[in-house]
Amino acid sequence: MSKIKSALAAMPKPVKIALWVLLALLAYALPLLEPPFITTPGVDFGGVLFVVTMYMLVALGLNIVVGYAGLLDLGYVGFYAIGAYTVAILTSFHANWPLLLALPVAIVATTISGVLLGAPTLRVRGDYLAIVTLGFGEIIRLVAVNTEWLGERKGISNIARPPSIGGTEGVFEIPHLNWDSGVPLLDFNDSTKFLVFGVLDQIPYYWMGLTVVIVVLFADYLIKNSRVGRAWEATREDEDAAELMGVPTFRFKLLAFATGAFIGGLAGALYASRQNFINPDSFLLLFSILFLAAVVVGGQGNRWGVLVGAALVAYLPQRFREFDDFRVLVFGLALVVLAVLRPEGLFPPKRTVRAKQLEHELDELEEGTDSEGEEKARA
Amino acid sequence: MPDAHILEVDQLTLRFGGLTALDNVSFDIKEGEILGLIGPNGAGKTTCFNAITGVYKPTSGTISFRGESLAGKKRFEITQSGIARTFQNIRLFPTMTALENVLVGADAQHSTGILSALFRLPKHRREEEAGHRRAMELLRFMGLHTKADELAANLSYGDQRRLEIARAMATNPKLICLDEPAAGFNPQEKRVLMDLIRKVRDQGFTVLLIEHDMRLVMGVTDRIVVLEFGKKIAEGTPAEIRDNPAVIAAYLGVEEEDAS
Amino acid sequence: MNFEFFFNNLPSLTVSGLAFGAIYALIALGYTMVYGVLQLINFAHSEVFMYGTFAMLWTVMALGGADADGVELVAILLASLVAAMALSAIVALVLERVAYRPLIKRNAPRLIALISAIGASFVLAELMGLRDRVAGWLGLEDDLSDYVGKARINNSIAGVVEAPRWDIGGVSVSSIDILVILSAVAMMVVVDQFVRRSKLGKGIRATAQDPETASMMGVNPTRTIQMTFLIGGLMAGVAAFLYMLKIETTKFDVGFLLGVKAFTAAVLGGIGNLRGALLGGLVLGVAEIWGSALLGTEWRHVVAFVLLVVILLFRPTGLLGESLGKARA
Amino acid sequence: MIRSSKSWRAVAVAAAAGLVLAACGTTEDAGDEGGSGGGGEAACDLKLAFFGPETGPAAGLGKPIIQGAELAVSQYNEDAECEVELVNFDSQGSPDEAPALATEVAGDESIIGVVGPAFSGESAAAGPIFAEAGVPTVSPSATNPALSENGWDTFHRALGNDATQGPAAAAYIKDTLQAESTFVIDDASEYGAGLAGIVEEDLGGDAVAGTDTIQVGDTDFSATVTKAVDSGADAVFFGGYYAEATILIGQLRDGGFDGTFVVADGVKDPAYLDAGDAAEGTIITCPCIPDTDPAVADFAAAYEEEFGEAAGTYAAEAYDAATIFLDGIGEGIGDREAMLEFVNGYDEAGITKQLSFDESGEPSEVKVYAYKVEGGEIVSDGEIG
Repeated sequence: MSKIKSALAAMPKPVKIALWVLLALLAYALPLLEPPFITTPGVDFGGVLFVVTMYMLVALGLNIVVGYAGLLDLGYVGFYAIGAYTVAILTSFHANWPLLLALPVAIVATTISGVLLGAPTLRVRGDYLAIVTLGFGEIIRLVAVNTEWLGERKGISNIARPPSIGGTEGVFEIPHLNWDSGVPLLDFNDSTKFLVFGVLDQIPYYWMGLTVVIVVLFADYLIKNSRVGRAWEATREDEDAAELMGVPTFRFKLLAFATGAFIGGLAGALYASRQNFINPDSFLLLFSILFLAAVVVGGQGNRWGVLVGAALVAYLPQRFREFDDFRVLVFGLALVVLAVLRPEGLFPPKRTVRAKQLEHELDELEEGTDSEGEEKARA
Repeated sequence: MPDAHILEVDQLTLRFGGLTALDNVSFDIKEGEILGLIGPNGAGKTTCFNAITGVYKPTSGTISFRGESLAGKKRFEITQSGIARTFQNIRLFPTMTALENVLVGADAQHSTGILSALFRLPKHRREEEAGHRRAMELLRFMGLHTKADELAANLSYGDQRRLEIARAMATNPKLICLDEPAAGFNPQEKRVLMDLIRKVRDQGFTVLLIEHDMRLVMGVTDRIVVLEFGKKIAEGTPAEIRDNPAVIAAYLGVEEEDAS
Repeated sequence: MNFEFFFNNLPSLTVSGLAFGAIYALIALGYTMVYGVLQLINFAHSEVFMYGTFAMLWTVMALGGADADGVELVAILLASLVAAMALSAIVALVLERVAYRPLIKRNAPRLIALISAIGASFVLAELMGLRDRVAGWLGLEDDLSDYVGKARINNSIAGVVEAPRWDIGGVSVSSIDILVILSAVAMMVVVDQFVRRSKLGKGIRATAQDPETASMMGVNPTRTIQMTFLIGGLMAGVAAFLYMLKIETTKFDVGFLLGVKAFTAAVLGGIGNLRGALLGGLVLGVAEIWGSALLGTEWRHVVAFVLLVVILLFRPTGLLGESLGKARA
Repeated sequence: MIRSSKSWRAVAVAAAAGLVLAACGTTEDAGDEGGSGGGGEAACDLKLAFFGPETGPAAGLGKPIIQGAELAVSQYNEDAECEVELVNFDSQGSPDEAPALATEVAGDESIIGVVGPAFSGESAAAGPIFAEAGVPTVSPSATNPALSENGWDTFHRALGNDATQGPAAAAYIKDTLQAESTFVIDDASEYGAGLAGIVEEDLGGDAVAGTDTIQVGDTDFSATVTKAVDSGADAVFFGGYYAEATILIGQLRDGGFDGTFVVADGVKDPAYLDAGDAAEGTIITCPCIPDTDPAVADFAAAYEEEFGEAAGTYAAEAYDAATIFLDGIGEGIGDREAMLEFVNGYDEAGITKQLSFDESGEPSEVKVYAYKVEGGEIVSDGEIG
């Protein structure tokens, strides 16, 4: 594994870029390829992949809050809900805006709500913050359940979809692959119209989701490798020391909260648009927990790790629908086993890996000298 | 060397519940000097540090830095205005590299926000470049440049101590407060540290030093303030302090026992 | 807001609130003790409670509680209390052994322990919700059909206990509510005294304060942690018993909401603080009922969470705010 | 996904990158993911889908619905040449899961009818997809009146919506019970809140002693009980499901309420009888024919034999919904378009009601009956006129 990594690192830059592009293309083509074993029997693969991208987006956002800044947020679904509801209200329930106009409003509204929630509560420390955010998430949902203006339990239908490019026929059609006979066949009966955000084909939504994920991923990289990212990490490691080194920790925690809210709101808004319908049942406390599981399982603090975590949490229960009743049980079991076997998450941040390795080496060295010393003493 | 006072502590009193940790302590630091703050355990040295750096709020009395009162200022604002410190028990950011630790310090004087980082605006690049240059300079100064990419947690004890000083210096302070920087050092290392502190001063920093080891304090400081039970009992040059009977009674005897 | 109704019925509303709050408090005890010792949110504690409710239910069913009355019924109920405490305690201990100890030993990050707890909570709840299938594998579904049949819906012992309403100073209150309040407070006092005075309790407090020193002073940390889970489990069993007396109905997922509320109560009182758990539970219970009466029951949970946020803003470590270790003897 | 009539086959050679594809030849068979053959053949290999909660928090409500549909299918298969398969699409009752599942249903041409979606939320999320793909649906349990107003020609439901049942319940309270004042409670679910809202409106201001809203999943209703008792109402109407009703009536009786408890079809479940003595006298309104009718009695007996338990809420409606599709398949219908036409023109006696639909997909004739809990059983109390 580490050999592959160092081999990768040694490659010239153009080759690396080419590899990344190839990887991205593969990701885009995934629902067209419909590879056996990976595709999801019993549920639409494109639809599942779209949900996977939403989980990825949410996990990236929550990773900033939990992984980078070290703030335990158990109510992240609240931001997701605010984004979704803002779009729903503006494009369907109380106004008739196009999605592209409502989207920025939704994101701004969510970010503001992040600041409004964070400003008073971020002074509360550690696990108290967890329960306060949990309460916040529940309050958002219960207010939606009980407020006529927000559609109550009935929810809001006819939320605007993204505008299709190239009318209803799209720019061009792309056939899917068919693996029924064991070899991949191009299936012209089954094709996707490029960038038509229709009702029946989920794949364009997946492409939209994936694109947003890639953009956010890149933004995440830029922010993390800057004064802001360092300030978050320092705050997480030792808040008092950071403050005494001139880091306005409160301001940066608030910034982490707002950035997380921004991404959560974005995800919620896109989700509502694809879903076409939302009601409070989409924003249960359970989802906050699943989001957190995605971040921690993947390895909090490592953006690739949390992407994998999100993919697993969103994908596995859909892939293994045949487990039926036992899905939740198996999922729970998987969490426990994973926690016990890999306490740092599947993909801990490189730093942690390096630290552990060095620690291990040092331990060995110490043991070595110890035994030498003992031998000398015996001699 | 101009004789201007960089820091003035005036009748500082700090009480926790019924306990008086600092009682009416006054002293000042002149620009460019090395001032030692000594006293037996529990005399209130670190408390005094914490009051200066904004960790504790004084019960009464004032602290002013370069003519401005520090009252009501937040801790990071105090740091940004030019007072930096190290910690008695090392408090680095363990999961960050040595370089990054110093960069956090350098960031104190920077203002890159999320937008300039996101769009890689000129400000980000300028500050990042300046920060890196300064950080590497300081690491070299401390002899840590070969370990720039090591995690702080993996550095040796002595390197961690030095890294803390580098991190404090990176905030570009006028006054740098060292809290027992020689704790746990052997005599050889202490001598190297003594030179280092002098070099720090020669670079134009004013140094406030808490130290247990008398030889180190006597050897490096220009002036010394002695605390006992939260009260100032003496102030003067090392030579004066050495001969001060009150200090000998209260402190030196104990210290010699300690040192044995 | 219906103030007239509120003030006319204030005493009986308050008693109802205290009764449910007392149940919160007993569950909160488990959260608060584990948190005090391990700084871990024992997310699966709600399931410990849920298993207790089923132990109570099954015992009453097995011993024919529906047809019993008088002394016989009291005996059956006592047996069901013991069963609830026993099963809850066993589940709590198993939980500690399987989901936490391996992590504590490896000094894993606290968040991963939370994930393990969440996973364990799913497993425990789903096992109960799938007990018909589990019994099916074992070939026992016919023999046990009364017990495993309604795996995913409510299970009820309604009508077993006919509790009279008492008239206390012109206020009509449920005798069960009074019983619940008194027993919960009594149990809390017992636990409080145990932790304060007994050797094991002192070990718990020492570990909460400073695990390393405590272990150097001869306190066995593993045993102490086990004790903490055991006490939390026993109290969850008592809570389960009282809950079943009052509500008479349980379900595999009954723990979730109650668990969230009990944890809220623990934080409200000051997590890690035993008396805080009691106070937090009672305050939360009363606030919920008062809020329901004034604003409508649909705002019950909102009132609870808003109260939590407001209290934490003014008292960032909860109402009593001390930790288990610092609790004054 | 779009399926056109032209069929092409191409062998794709995956190059190292897995992206280069080379095509050749055509095929006679349009491939399907399931591999079970395409649509348009004889009425064999046809499937019906159940769309609703099989697992998750709403699984308790889903189970009788699934079993009702299963019973209809297995009875049909007993003497059918070509067996029909009932495929479960487990939405967990959540609108989140609905779009991807509905798209999968839409993509499988062999599915020519859907029993469901079970709840209104998932119906709203899945409805546009079914409408676009032309998959006829008959919901056994979604009661939100707005669902039939979306212009989805595929939408039908085999039960009266809240707007038909609500007035009947109100009429019963006013005329039969002659209650002077009624306290109205709902569970904030679409079904419960919708129903309670209509009952409240129909009873009129003075006759409503007060209202309160609980939440699904709650177990302590003391504030609600205190309000209801304090209001002096002689009847309580509860819009919601049996799970909460069972606990609520117990607490109402304990709290000293001695008037009549009136509920609707969401409570017509054997599990409600768990409430024991407290449930006695409860009035349940339901747009479903009582089992004094021989067909209904047969169904009840067959259900009990098959599953070892009495038919629960909406089991009979699910049976009816499946029966409509099975009758169509029996007549040789093999594609969705014909099935949709068949369902729209259907007019037969079902076990819950005369099954026929108006243009919007609502049942054209809904009679609401009253049931009463008596001696630990739910017995018919006649039609509500």
